Amino acid sequence: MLQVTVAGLKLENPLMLASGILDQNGYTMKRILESGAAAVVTKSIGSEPRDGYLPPVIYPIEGGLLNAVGLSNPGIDNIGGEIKIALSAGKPVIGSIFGSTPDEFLKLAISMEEYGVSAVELNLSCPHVQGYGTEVGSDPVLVRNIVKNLKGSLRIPVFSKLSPNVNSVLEIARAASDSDALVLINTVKGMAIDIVAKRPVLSNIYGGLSGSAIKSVGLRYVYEVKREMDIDIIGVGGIENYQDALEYIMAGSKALQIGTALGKFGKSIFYRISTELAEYLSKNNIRSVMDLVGAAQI
Amino acid sequence: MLQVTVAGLKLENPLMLASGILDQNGYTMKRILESGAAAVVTKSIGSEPRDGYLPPVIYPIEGGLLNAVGLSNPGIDNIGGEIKIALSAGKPVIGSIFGSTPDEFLKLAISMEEYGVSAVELNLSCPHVQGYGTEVGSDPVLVRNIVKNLKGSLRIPVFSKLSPNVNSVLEIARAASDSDALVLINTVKGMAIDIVAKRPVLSNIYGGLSGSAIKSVGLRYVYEVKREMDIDIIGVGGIENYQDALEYIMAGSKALQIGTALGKFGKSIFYRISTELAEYLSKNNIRSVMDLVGAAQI
Amino acid sequence: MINSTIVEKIRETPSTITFRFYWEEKVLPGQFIMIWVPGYGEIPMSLSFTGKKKGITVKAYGVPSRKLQELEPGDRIFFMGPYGKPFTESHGKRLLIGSGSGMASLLPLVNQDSTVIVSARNREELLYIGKMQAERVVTITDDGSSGFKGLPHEYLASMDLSVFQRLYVCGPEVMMFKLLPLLMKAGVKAEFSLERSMKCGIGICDSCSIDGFQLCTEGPVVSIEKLSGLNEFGKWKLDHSGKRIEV
Amino acid sequence: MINSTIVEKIRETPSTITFRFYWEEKVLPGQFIMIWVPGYGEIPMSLSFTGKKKGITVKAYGVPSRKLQELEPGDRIFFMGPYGKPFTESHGKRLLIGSGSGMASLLPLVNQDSTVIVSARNREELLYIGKMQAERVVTITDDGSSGFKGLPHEYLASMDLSVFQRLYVCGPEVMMFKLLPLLMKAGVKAEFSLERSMKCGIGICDSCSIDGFQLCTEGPVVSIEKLSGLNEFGKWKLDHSGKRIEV
Ligand SMILES: Cc1cc2nc3c(=O)[nH]c(=O)nc-3n(C[C@H](O)[C@H](O)[C@H](O)COP(=O)(O)OP(=O)(O)OC[C@H]3O[C@@H](n4cnc5c(N)ncnc54)[C@H](O)[C@@H]3O)c2cc1C
Ligand SMILES: Cc1cc2nc3c(=O)[nH]c(=O)nc-3n(C[C@H](O)[C@H](O)[C@H](O)COP(=O)(O)OP(=O)(O)OC[C@H]3O[C@@H](n4cnc5c(N)ncnc54)[C@H](O)[C@@H]3O)c2cc1C
Ligand SMILES: Cc1cc2nc3c(=O)[nH]c(=O)nc-3n(C[C@H](O)[C@H](O)[C@H](O)COP(=O)(O)O)c2cc1C
Ligand SMILES: Cc1cc2nc3c(=O)[nH]c(=O)nc-3n(C[C@H](O)[C@H](O)[C@H](O)COP(=O)(O)O)c2cc1C
Ligand code: FES
Ligand code: FES
Repeated sequence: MLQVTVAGLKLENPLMLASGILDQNGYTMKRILESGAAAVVTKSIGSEPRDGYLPPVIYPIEGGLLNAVGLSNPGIDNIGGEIKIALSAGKPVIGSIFGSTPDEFLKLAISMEEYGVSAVELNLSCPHVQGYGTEVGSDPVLVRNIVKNLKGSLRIPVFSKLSPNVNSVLEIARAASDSDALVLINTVKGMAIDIVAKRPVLSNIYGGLSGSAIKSVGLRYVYEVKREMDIDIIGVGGIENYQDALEYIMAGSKALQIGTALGKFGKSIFYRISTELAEYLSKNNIRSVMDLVGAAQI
Repeated sequence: MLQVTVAGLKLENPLMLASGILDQNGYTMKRILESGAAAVVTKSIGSEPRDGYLPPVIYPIEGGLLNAVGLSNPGIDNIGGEIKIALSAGKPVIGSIFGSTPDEFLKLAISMEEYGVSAVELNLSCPHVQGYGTEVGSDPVLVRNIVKNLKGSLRIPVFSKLSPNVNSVLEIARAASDSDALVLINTVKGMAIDIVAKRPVLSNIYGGLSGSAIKSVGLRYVYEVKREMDIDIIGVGGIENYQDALEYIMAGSKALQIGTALGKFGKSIFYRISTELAEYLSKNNIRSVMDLVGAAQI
Repeated sequence: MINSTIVEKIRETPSTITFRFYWEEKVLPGQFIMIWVPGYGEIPMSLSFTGKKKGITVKAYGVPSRKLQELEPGDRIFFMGPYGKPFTESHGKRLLIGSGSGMASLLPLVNQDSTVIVSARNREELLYIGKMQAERVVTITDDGSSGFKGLPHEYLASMDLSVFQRLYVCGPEVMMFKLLPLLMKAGVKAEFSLERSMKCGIGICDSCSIDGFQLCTEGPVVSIEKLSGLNEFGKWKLDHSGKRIEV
Repeated sequence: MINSTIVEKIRETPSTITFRFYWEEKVLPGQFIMIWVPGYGEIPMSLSFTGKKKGITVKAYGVPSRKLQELEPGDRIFFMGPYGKPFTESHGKRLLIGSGSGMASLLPLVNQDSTVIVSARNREELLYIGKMQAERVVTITDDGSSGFKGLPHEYLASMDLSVFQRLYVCGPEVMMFKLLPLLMKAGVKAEFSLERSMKCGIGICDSCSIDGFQLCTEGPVVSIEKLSGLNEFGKWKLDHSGKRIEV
């Protein structure tokens, strides 16, 4: 009833862990899979180890979080062990990667494939690191080349994760249309100032806004892209309960990712939402959650 | 202590009413001025009367509102009477206008000047009406021409209100740099779905997100533009209390606009925030609120 | 949106239908909800029943109200609310004056101490007649097909209003505008429920404003003292575009 | 951010300083705050005083802790919290074992029924000695400059632990790792306060995780039963980049 197939990938329920939240340590990913997530996406991994920015890198504000972690990651050569630990839970692990060029993305993706991930997710959307993320993901030609290059060389599916911080998400979505799925959305660029210290709180000044504050923005992108394109969509942004999940599904998402809500509700959120979704389906005599995908498209 | 001068305009305090909230009826604007707002901005006015979209046009969600009013307005020929009523409060009224071409903006602005407004605010940013707003405001060449054209022909100052729904706000801000002030930001495009009705709630499907959910986004634009440009900025987006006001001021705003918070707190919000700001200034021995403008720039 | 299932549909008059549905929320007489008719609009409606089993009484005007009337028991209605300030409760004898669908907001105030004046275009459009547990029910019709022929202010001119602790009035603005001088002169305590177009219900859109007051948050119930000070009452309102037009 | 004014600055040892400040919040022993040192970082600190007049005891390591130490009375400190699960309260005799700055989180547990083992590199670095209202205070130094020369687990080998209702341990991970088998064997009730790098305090960033548990929300206090089941304890942690390194 809760099973979905997205980008050819079978998931026991539509809920995955979003990249960057509780997913650098293999044991944590394993525990999240054991807590009911159908899959986890690793923290975005680059070619070299990066310490990221000086804390504060995460700051809670009304309705969500601001983060500028700065793509801290151990580098592709050091992540295999964590993925192995995570895979021991017996569920799909998705490898998130970030790079600057089609070649760099390809190298990272190939390593991920070797580590045994079920799909790669291209981070074309991190809003706060120069040379990566949105800077790459707002250039349609580059995006097209990155995706094409990968699709020719990988056996596993490719997800492209897009940024809301661009003029036209549709343009970028079209450029990434060779992907097996689009992941919508990454964080919205924002900032916070401490009025007593009289300075920005995040050491990077700007960060990405996540959490319920961006739910309506994420929904809008899912809906808009679904309306125009025939491609699998994974919705992400501010999902906290089964109602939010249903909104994203009815907008056009086949699967969902959850990040910030883990801070507020803990890891049991996966179990809670999938139980509630199952109850909703039985109560409404709906055979499969797949039947609701895009139901709100008018 | 609370007096500010923005774009050459003297205001008794930094707080104005934002365009589109409680500002189509002259008596309402008058009452808001009497409740402590230093100025009001009219609803955005176009060349012809427009009914706007079918309701629902405003929908409260967590952390804010979604709206797609659809630029309903009585047309420039019918707004003079309302402005006259508002002006009887003895405080500045700012005329917001929207058009498609430099000439249309100019005609509207000249009428506004004749009606006695203290400044015109160009709506280059409404996210949900085709042919206007963001569609105009994301074209740097058009923006430059609109502003140039006005600056040559008006005696009153020109504010340009920009959209966060563009690739690079800085590019548009630079295009609008002949303005006397920039107003940052308009609403962020979003949507909501009713999962029981299985359809978008707003009749226009998409709407603009306002309220506390977008505060961090507005702050970021104010900060970013202030950092790069030497121009007066009026901050708007999610201001609900004096702390929010200080964040915007320290980011670089000389004046502020308040919209959505009127629904939650009523018209007394102007009086409350200006009283609290005054208390803050005395307590911290700060002579003028102007001394704090941009204080958080590092 | 809040939603509930319609459990009962009652035809009141040729143009008016009452829907009943369960909703736990505490609502007071005079408050209203904004009903969403998906695909056709959103319209304000008073609660004509304010117990746990709530009710609205809908008159057919334009498209949204007509579409609303098409709903059947088992269908869902969608709404937000409750909104607005209620009528002030009072003890002792009360006089209710309701014209047309205006009776809907007064129905929850009807009790055994009430005298109710129900007015309508004609006999068939009189609302709730014979269903009210009131001390006295008076009917007024434009065409004289039932009761007094004329308008409420004409009928009231001959009444002794001093026996009533409080008067409650709801109906077309012209009707209330004509009534106001008479009630002012009589020096009675009275409250009026006003109507303006409403697009938000939460004091944001300005479409319901009268003299700078938002009827959705500061009304729709307005005291006689306040009403008598309003410049726009009975004279001006804004149309959907915001253009000033005569009431 | 929460902020408060430093009202007192006390040099405890050559490397360690206590700051006192008022903060109304109810905080329990073992809980911590994230201190923002504007421009220099953000670091977790246990509350060494948990009454209304709170306190932290800061040891100088890298840049943020050094910059923090430069603050003076009258300056503001910025922080968030409190975070984490506290130590379990207990009645009767308790044994506290604190090494280095680890004593900071144990200080609020000290009472007249406590035996306190304070260990440090040398005599000068022993924390709070002579200030504690404890039944007994034992000192241990690496160099023997005060008390027992050696490490806590060596000293404890000769102690009768059965007299204590509960043990509380905080110090470097290697110290606690060496202590664990001995305490397991003794079969005592014990709690350990663990340390990992922390970037959020709210269970989001994964930098503080050990075996899938987030120390910021599910710790930092961990029971002996739980600790003995952890694969990573005493062996592995992730560096700032997330790279797995030996503890
Ligand atoms: C507080 C209050 C309580 C009321 N209680 C009742 C009651 O109990 N029973 C009853 O029968 N009536 C009641 N009414 C009146 C009722 O709301 C109107 O009769 C109803 O809105 C008319 O519906 P309609 O089908 O004619 O819709 P229309 O008049 O066509 O429009 C309905 C709404 O849609 C909007 N709208 C329509 N077209 C446009 C457009 N092109 N652009 C922008 N906006 C548009 C308007 O804002 C209007 O409010 C009440 C009104 C108020 C203010
Ligand atoms: C729960 C808990 C309680 C503690 N209580 C106390 C106490 O009471 N007293 C005490 O003295 N110590 C305490 N500590 C230890 C204390 O937090 C560390 O000693 C302190 O963080 C070290 O500070 P530092 O100056 O060496 O900073 P660093 O080690 O240089 O860094 C401090 C923090 O900044 C981050 N960081 C630094 N550089 C980078 C970079 N390049 N990229 C990404 N991140 C970076 C790290 O996440 C680290 O947490 C406690 C630790 C924990 C976990
Ligand atoms: C602390 C933090 C770190 C993140 N790191 C990454 C990342 O490395 N790669 C990525 O693609 N997205 C990253 N994101 C974005 C999330 O995956 C997700 O798109 C976003 O937070 C919206 O979902 P949410 O509201 O459920 O958190 C991060 C988000 C947060 C809060
Ligand atoms: C109901 C509504 C209508 C609006 N109409 C306009 C408008 O006509 N012109 C305009 O420039 N901005 C309009 N806005 C945007 C506001 O002026 C403001 O930029 C935005 O709401 C953010 O501020 P806030 O969070 O304080 O509401 C509207 C906002 C709302 C909520
Ligand atoms: S209905 Fe919008 S202000 Fe009253
Ligand atoms: S400090 Fe971030 S998860 Fe614990």
